[in-house]
Parts: sequence; structure tokens; C-alpha cells
Amino acid sequence: MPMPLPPIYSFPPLYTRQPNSIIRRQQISSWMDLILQYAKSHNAWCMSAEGSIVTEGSESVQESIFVNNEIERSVPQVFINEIWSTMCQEGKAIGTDKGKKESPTYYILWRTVDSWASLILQWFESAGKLQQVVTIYELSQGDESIGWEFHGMPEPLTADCLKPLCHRHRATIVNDEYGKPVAVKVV
Amino acid sequence: MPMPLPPIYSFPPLYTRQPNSIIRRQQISSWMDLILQYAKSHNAWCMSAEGSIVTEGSESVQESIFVNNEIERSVPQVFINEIWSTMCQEGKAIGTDKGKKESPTYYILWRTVDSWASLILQWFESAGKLQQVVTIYELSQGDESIGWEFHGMPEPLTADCLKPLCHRHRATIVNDEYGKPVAVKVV
Amino acid sequence: KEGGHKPSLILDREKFYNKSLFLDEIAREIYEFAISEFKAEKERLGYVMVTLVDLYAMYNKCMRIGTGLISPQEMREACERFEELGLKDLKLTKINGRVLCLASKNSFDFVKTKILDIVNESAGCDPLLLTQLLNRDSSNAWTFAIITEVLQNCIDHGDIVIDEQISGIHYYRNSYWPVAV
Amino acid sequence: MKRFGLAAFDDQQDDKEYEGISSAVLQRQNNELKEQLAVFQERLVGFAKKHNSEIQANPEFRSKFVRMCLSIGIDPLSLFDKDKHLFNVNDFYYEICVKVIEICRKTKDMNGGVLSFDELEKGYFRRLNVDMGDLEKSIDMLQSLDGGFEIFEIRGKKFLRSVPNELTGDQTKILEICSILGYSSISLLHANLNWKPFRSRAVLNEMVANGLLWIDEQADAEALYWDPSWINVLHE
Repeated sequence: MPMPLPPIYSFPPLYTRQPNSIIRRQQISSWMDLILQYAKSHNAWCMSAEGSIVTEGSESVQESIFVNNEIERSVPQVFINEIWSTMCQEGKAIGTDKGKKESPTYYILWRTVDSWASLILQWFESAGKLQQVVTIYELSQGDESIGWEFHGMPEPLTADCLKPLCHRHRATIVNDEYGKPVAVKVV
Repeated sequence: MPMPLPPIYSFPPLYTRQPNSIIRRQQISSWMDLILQYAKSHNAWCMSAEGSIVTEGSESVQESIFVNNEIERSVPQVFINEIWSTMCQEGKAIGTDKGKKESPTYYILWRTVDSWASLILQWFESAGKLQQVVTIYELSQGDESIGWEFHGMPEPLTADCLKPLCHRHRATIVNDEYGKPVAVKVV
Repeated sequence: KEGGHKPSLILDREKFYNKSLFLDEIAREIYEFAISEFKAEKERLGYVMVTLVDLYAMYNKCMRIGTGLISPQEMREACERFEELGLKDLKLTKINGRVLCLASKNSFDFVKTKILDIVNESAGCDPLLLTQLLNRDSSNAWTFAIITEVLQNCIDHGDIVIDEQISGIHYYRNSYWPVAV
Repeated sequence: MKRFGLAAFDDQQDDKEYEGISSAVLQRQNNELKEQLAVFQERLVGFAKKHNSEIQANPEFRSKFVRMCLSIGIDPLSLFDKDKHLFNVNDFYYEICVKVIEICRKTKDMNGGVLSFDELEKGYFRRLNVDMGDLEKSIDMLQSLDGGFEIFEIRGKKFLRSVPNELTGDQTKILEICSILGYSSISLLHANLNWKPFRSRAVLNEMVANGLLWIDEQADAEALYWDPSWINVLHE
């Protein structure tokens, strides 16, 4: 069940870009926390630049985190962009390849890439999958990872989260003929 | 040609009322110097509370000395009022009767009243006008004072500048039926 | 664990015959804690300076959880004993007549000079940038408290003047309005 | 990794530490396990309270027990009652002292270093069974550290200021207005104090510059200037 958002979500000035730079830094950091918590509690991997959850396949227009009807406030798009750009800089979101240039979508990292990498490594170890080639689909969508927090993670994001293991020489990624990562072998 | 304002005019802290009272006194004195210099070099006798030059008759909206667009700074009205009140206290400005209560105008005294009085006395002497009744209009606006620094001085201010001569019993002011000074006799 | 503080002995109030002995022991512990806690800062910046309030929170949280916290009053009395216990590298000093700090020798002038240098170089910097520049690697909550107090001191003494915009307060060296001493 | 020391003073570090421990101990941090952790925490707190005197009698165990509780995310304040503390009774207040200091430091960017006692109580201490009296007693104790923490009152409500910014008379009046609805505005100041717009604007902007107020530009008629201490109060 999604957790209710913290009290600051009902604070009207949160929706106005604060002119004081110290407050603004705090304000952006509050927004990042809200987005991470929102995504995590909705089990959402991906959000649109407008602030709604993007689910694989469905192009449904959903409520946006940046619109608070209860207090009749919404964050202006310019400020939303500033929030996304800070999130990407701090490694808490990654722009996806999908979405139009004018309206990008983002993967939300409520854990850091490194932390996902460690968790995936644990799965390889406890599932006895070391030394085997496992498809990325199997890893993230297969039955064997059900119950693990990364289960359901979009494949491109999964590939990103494998990178730290490659750097540590624990993993080798297998690409298809177009250079798209399709499988991985962890040692 | 108006002289350019000195470098301090581009110093951003000039536009913020300084919290340290010793510094603030000097800051206000910097503002007074700037205003006097500005008025003198623009040949302006009168300024509005907002800091723009007021010319007889014309009610034009002009640039204000308190707004510096180049560095995007301006003095808050509260502090401007403090500057004017110090200027009046120190005899460097005199509130005029004109202007609304909320937005007074000030005569700017880049010379002291005493100094103007002496200069006016010199004119009386060198123009051979002693022992004659001279209208204040003639004194300040007439052809005979052209070239003298007080030429063009507004009449009410001229009357104010004659007061020291009255005190020294060198001048007698003639008022009209409403008590408004209209002429003077210097002995 | 490497680098972690662990109380070497449990300083239990009840075990001491009198308050004075307890305070002596606590004083030594606080002193050691502060020296080792700020070792890196001392090496990097050349001084140690922390408000007693911040040190109180740090010391209790790191050293006394599980062994009984000390009171603010005890903290202060313990620090007042440093000199007489021969603990000379850090001593209590008051900034701006209001904030008590534990500091190494000449640290106040040291920080002040550094802050004035930074304001000189980056005219118009705000506290955020100042904290970053002064403490390049880490900006801890405790440094901020010192920086705001030192800035206040600079303003009170006319070394620094402010440019207050809605975006925040920006600091400049006072280059136009000399303070007659 | 520094586990205690400065790291322990930093909120984010705290979270990381907590995350590190839980991922090591619990491997998979899914909701079910989180619930189990919550239950475990609750039981430990219950255990501490029930076996208070036994734990108290054994300093070695006591120390380890408290540290263990801390490491799995139990606030030491929730372990004991005021009058049934593991150490001397006053430890309860000292823990509040430490927490107040941390809260002041953590929230200074949010509120310019000014916190209302109400906000402290509602936002941070109520769930720990600390009442306003306990809070006031602790903050009084803090005064002996001369930390520049000052208490002031607005309309009978207490505030704690932890930065050197002394409030001016005009700023205090604005906080008074804010204490009614949470915000202030040029027209509210005109209606209540008969201030001219230029005066109100100057003081309001000054307070934004000092981080004391946040602007809300989406209200109907004019900009509203909010006191951030209402973030927690609004939720009541």
C-alpha cells in the first residue's frame, strides 16, 4: 500500500521556486525525497518529466506528483526540470531513451546503482547462478527473482545496474547484434 | 555634462542597509555625497523621495539614483527614507511643500544655505543691487544672475537661502498678501 | 571497527566517589575524543574549532550511548578543567561574547583570516559557497555554526559588509567605509 | 567506514549506516522483512522496559544492549520512560538535549535557524512520548553550554533560535501574524498593522533573504509568505 506523503507535501510554498538559494537547495532536496518515496511506495520504476508514473506499455494519463489538487498547487514545468536535472546529477534518476525530447522519462533510483548492483550480486550467489549466462529478461522479469526488490526492473535499467559489477570484473555483459545488452555472466 | 558617479555606486552592499551602525553612518554619508554630486552635475534643484530629478512643471518619470540597473540593485524605500531624513537633519536637503505626503520632494543643497546666502550677497554687491527691492523671481530666474551658480534656483528655496542674511540684518524680505516671500532688499 | 570510537571504560557516575573525580575522568575522555575526532580537520585546515553545543551532541552520541549521557552542565565543567589537568591543546573560548567553543590556539584569528581571504577572492559569496570553499571536502553541520559566528564577528567589526537580496545574503570586504578604531 | 564519530552526527550518514546494516543482516529489504524489523524493534523496546532493573544492574550488558538497539534504528528515547531510565533519571533529558541540537542543525536551511517549540514537540518528540514540559526542561539545561541558542516568545508561544540573526521588531511582528494562519502578506500586514506596502515588502523580502520565510506565489490575490514551522503544524 502506498505510504502517505510527508507533511511538507501539503506546504503551499513547496510549489513555488524559492528565490533564496539556500532554501531552494533544501526545497529541491525535499522534492527528491518525495519522488523517491512516491516511486518506491508505488513500485514505479519510471516517471515522466511531468511527474506521473510510466508503466510498461500503457500510455495512461495519470495523476502527477507535481500537482496537488488538495491545496490547489502545482510545480511550474521550469522548476520541475530543475528538480529532474538535480536528481540526475546526484544519481537518483537516469534519463531513459524513451519519451520525446520535449518530454523525457526517467528511471527513479530509490537505491543507488551501486546498491542495486550489490543486491543483484546477492541474488546470483543465493540462486546459484554464478558462472552461467543469464538473460537480463530472466534476471529482472523471471520467476526466480520474484520477491527480490529488483524484480520487475526495466531491462535497460537492469543493464545500467550491472555496470558496477563489470567494473569490478565480477560480470560480463553479452550484447546482441545491435549492441543492446541481453545477457550477463557473473563470476 | 553630468559627471559619472564614483566606483562605490557599483558596490552591491551600498544598496543594503548595513546592520553595523558605525558602518551604516558612513554608508548614509556616501549616499548623501552621491546625491549631492548627482544633483549638482545634473543641475537639479529638486528630487523626489524615490530618487529622481524633479524639474519645474514637468512630472516626467525619470531614472532614480537609487536604482542601479547595471548591477541590478536598488535601495529599499525604508532605507531611502532614512537617507533623506539624515540629509534634512544635516542641512543637505530641505523638504518642499510640494509633493504628496506619501511621496515628498526635496531641495538638494550641494552648498549649505549659509554658503548660498554669501554667494547671493556677492551678487547683490557686484551687480549693484544693494538698497533696492529685487523680486525673488528676478534674483533667481532673471537675466542678471545668469552665470551665477544660484541662477535657476526655485523661488521657495531662494527665499530659504536669504534667511541667514535676514538674521544678520543684511536683508529684509517682502511678503505678499498670503505671506509668501516675493521680494528682498539687501543693505 | 577501524576509526570508530569506543569507550575504553564505562564511566559510570555511580562508580565515582565524588563528582569531581567523575568530571576529571570525563574531561580526559572529552579531550581525547575531540583531538581524535578533529584530527583530519586540524591537518587540513590547521585549526580546530567547534561550538560546545555541537561537541556535546557529538560526544554523547558517539561515546556515551549505552553508558549514560552527561549533562550540559557536566560538559561545561569538564571542559573548564582541561588546563588544570594539563590538557593544553584545546581550550574554551567565547566568540562574539555569546557562543562557547572548544578551540585550538589562535584558531579564531585563523578562521577569520581564512574567511576574509575567501570573501576577498570571491566577492559576493553566500554562506553556502563560503562553507564549501572553506571546507572543500565536507560541509558538516558543526562548521556552519562556527562560520556564521565568525561572519557575524566580521560584520560587527566592520570587516565585512552585506548585500542582502531575496536570493540570500552575499558578503563583501568592506573596502569603502573604514572603521575608525 | 567511520561508524561513530562525526558520521553519526550527520543524518544522511545515519541512513546509510542503517541501510548498510539492514542489507547485511536482512539481505532482502522487502516490505515483509521491514514489518518484521518493526515488530522486532517493538519487542526490544518492550523487553527493555520490562527488564529495566536487570539491564540496569549489568553495565556491560546494558551498554551492548543500548548500542544494539541504536544500530537497528531504535531511538534511545523510545527505550525508556522518564522515570524508569536505565541510567539516572536525567538521562532522558540529556537525550532530548542531543536531539534538539541535531534538529536545529539539520533544519537550519529550512527555517533560517528558528524553530517553534510546537513544531519540535509535534514534529519530532510526540511519537517519543516527550511532552512540552520535558522539552522545556531540556532546552533550559542546554543554556549552560552557551551555544547562542536563544528562546523568545511570540503571542505566548516559545521559539528557539540557533543562529546569530537577531530578529528585528518588524520581523517579530510578521512572525506574530504568521502564528495565526501560517503566513503573512502585504494586505494582511496592512489590515492588521496598517503598514504601507513598501515597508511590508522590505521586511518580508529581508526575511526571505534570511531564510525565515518561504514564498507561495500560487495563492489567489497576492504572494503569501509562509513560516516553515507550519510544515508540521499543517498536518495536524
